Amino acid sequence: MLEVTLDKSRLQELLKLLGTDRRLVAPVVDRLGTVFSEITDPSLVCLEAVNTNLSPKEAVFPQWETLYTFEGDQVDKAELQIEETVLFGVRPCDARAFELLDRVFTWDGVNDPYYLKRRERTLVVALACNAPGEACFCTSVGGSPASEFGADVLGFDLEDCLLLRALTDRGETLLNSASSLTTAATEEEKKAAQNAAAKAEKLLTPVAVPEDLAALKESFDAEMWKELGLKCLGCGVCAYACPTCHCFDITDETRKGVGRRVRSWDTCAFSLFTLHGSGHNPRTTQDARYRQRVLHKFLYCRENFGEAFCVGCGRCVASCPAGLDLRAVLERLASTAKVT
Amino acid sequence: MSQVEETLKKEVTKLFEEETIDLFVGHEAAGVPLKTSACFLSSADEAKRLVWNASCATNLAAYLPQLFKRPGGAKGEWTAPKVGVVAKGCDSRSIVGLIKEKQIPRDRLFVIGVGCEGMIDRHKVAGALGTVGLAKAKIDGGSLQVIGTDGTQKSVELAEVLADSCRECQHRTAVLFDVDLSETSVQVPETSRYADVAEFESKSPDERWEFLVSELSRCIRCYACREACPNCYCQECFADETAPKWLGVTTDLSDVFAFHLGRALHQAGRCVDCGACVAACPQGIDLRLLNQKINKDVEELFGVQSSLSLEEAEALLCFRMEDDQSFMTEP
Amino acid sequence: MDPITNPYVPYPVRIDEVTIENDERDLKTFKLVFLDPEHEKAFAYTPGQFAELSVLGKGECPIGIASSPTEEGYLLFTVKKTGVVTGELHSLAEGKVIGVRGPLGKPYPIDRMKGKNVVIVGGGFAFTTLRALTQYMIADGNRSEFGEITVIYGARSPGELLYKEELKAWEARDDLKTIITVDKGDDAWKGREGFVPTVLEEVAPSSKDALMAVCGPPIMIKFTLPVVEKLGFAPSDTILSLEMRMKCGIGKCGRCNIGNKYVCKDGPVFTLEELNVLPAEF
Amino acid sequence: MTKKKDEKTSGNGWEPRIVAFLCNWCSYAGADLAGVSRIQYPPNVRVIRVPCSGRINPLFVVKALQTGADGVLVSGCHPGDCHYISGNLYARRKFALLKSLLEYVGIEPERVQFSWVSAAEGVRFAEILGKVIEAVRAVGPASKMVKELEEVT
Repeated sequence: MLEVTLDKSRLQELLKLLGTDRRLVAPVVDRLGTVFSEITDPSLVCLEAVNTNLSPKEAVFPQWETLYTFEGDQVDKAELQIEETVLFGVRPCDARAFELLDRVFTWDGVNDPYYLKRRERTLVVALACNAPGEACFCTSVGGSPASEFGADVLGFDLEDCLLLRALTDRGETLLNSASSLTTAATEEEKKAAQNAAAKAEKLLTPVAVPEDLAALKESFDAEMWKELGLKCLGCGVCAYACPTCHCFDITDETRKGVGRRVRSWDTCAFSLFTLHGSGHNPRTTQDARYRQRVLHKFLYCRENFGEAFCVGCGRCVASCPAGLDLRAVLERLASTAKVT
Repeated sequence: MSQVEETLKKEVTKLFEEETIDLFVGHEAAGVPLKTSACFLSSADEAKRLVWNASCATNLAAYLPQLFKRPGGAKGEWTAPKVGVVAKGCDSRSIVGLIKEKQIPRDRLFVIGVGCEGMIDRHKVAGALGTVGLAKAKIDGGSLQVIGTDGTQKSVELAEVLADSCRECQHRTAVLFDVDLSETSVQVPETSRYADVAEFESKSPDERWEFLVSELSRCIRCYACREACPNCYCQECFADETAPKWLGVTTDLSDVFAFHLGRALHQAGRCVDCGACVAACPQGIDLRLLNQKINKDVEELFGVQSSLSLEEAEALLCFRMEDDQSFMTEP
Repeated sequence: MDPITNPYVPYPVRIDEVTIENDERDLKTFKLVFLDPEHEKAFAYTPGQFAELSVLGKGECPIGIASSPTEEGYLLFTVKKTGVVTGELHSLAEGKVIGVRGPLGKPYPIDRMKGKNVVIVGGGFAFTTLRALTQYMIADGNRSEFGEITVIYGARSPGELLYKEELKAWEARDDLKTIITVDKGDDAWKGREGFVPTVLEEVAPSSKDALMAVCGPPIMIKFTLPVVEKLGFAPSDTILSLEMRMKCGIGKCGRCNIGNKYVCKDGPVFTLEELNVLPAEF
Repeated sequence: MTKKKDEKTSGNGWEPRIVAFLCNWCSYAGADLAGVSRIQYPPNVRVIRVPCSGRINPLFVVKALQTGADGVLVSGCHPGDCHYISGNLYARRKFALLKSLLEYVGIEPERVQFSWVSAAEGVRFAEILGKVIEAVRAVGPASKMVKELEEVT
């Protein structure tokens, strides 16, 4: 496992190098905090960003993309063009989300060419957290401030320098290509990285996540959904900010026989999501729709993929306009589950 | 405001005990600082959950129509509940609008009016904190003490982080109520309620366009603005219609403009500038620039503000023979 | 974009024949022919599966395949006019090219049916994939693989029955028991009258060594299932096909998710046993 | 969505495309009269007949701009002459707000115009339309609000 140290004074050079022949995407300061943005000026990259306003899933699963264009009844013959990208400064929770998304987009051997091509062309340089964000609970859902899942390189911010650890072959190649800027990490630095991660972990407030899947299944008929459904406004903020939500819509856009078929983010919270052409809707009320989002993540995904589709980034908590708090919902589910 | 909170709790307790209401809609604390959540109380002993402070920005009127809809599975006779609600000036105006548009029944509603000195815009607090999250917050007189997730402490002027709608608000007490808890001390600011719009109007057309492009290119089409808005109760929004299909569902800028222009136009003569759309927007888009512009035009051209009374007709539901038509093209 | 490697790209097919199925003229059967023999080869399907019919510029809609793979050289889809895409399909004439994406989903458990008696109960326009199944079982060379086959099919009125000519041919066969019923007949109707569940109870096919496949409108299903139970068919031997809003058809987009199942990839064919443990969200 | 202007303006081939929403009872009849009276008016207009100017949904105008109209003309009966008594008077309020809002967001005011034309005013119709076309010609092809789709190869 290649571990190197980069003096922070050389960060700009590293970013420039990473961005050569590739699109560089990293957090920058925004009026609401921080956001992932395509970088043209490396000096704007912000290492302190904990939870960016939206997750970086856009890099592999954009808000919308053209599946193909067409003219009349002919589909465009062109091959999919995806730019090589390096995502820098991704927090471990968000990187872990990529690993979860991989499972959906390759599920049952059916590969999603759009997602996979983006994923294949995206290098992920993660940055371990030294302090938690506003509503973080990664350790309660199987993650940690220094989780290695889903990233090619994991960095540790050690005040004056960055320790960079290669996690994949691609990551190692990347670090080797920057070897003129780095030195081999010392034992002391490795230890400091470990300590920083351990310290960050202690700062997190644990959330009780329901473990008993059978009990969780029972909760389908729980009264609490009614109250939560009343509060839920039915917008898409939680799903769109979520690094693991991946539901989408496919629509056609056309003019004079020329057009495109696009896919775009969608969410089970929208009242029309499951509406049939006949007018029948299996989820007519908001409580059913809110429950679907929670149970899909914490029950159905666990049954299908062995893991909850939540990385504990807390974005849904921080950005919900209705003040719904997933952590509190989980705690309530966990306590009901214990009772039953 | 804690005095008001106490009075509110007592009042709600009384309403339940006297069986004036079956359900009360108020604000309760949410999981993160400076955020509250709508709560739905059904008994007097739940009144203790209620809070009243500068983070009760939610326009509760948005939650009311659903409460008066016959539930899907209800059999036989069904009577709408008697619902109590706490209302700031803006909430009460939205309630007036919803009553006029027959979305909620006045006779099943008990409105507790409260005075409001403005609500905190969490986006502004987030901006003031910069790269760190908000761990704790405390209002201390005219200032807000915040502690970041990395431990940094900051003090910001409360006025600096108030929502733009609140800065320019001139209806700080309820316009419709059954009980009014507002204090006489509630001050109306001296600024014009259209100062922000007037400033924007003074820019060149290209500057305005470029600014709106930069704002609206932040839109992710999550529809939080729509869902948080009391006026957006359409069963099927024009943005979701497929026949005709008005616009695409992506963040293509043309479609984003069409959506927000369409939404603003649907609010014409109805928007009460409560700021719910701005507060709900996860991207902090200044949607008020569009809505408040229409409010300004409505007042200037037709001499009315939206939903101030049950009696006055809404601006687009009436006309005068002598309405302005100077904008029309003549040969 | 190659439809063989990209699951979102439809195979181009030509509409060879359009048949108006019912008096209300809102049900049409489209006979589709692949433009490229490679595509036809790649589209290997089994009765019960569905496909996304694609009209570029309008969108896609999931429709059960009404033909059986034993009918070579074409695909059949019976489409009800309900929305934007189906409305457009109904306006298309023979010769037009549309797209087909699939085959999608799990088929009827043909292997389990082999050597068994099979009871098919269908109602209204939901008969499409049951037609495919029946056609498959009675095809030359296949018939001997199955035991007794009973088909009970009903519609609101004689004019609403699908595949009218074919039903007559089935009734004439002696290796197939075909019972056709309508809720209410007209002057010309000489056949049976009565609701499907009632007729099923009268016919009372034995559940011994038998599987039952049921497909119909929700109200029919509701009243049929108790009869099915009374006849002694175990939930694991009762097979249904679900309808659900879908987009991708390949288990990604999340729209047809019910419990831990995705109707598009785990269904649309389920046993009653499987459905019984799913949340009632369909 | 900002279209490259030179594409459409280069060469002298560009002609403004105008969508005109005309009410059935007055303005459409006025346009018809202009036609049968052989009053010349430019061919750049695509007329969409609506029952009344009150039928105009502001989204019609937005949609026209999205789909590539360089200009939009909406025309109805003069106040007091509406076949439905007051449809145009309700509409007038909507039009005032729509016109103001589009201008406010930065769209050239020349692009969206409103007028009253009666069934007897063929000449007036031709004059107004000519004026609209010239105004749109002066500001050039529409770029803001136009939705662009990819080229198909």
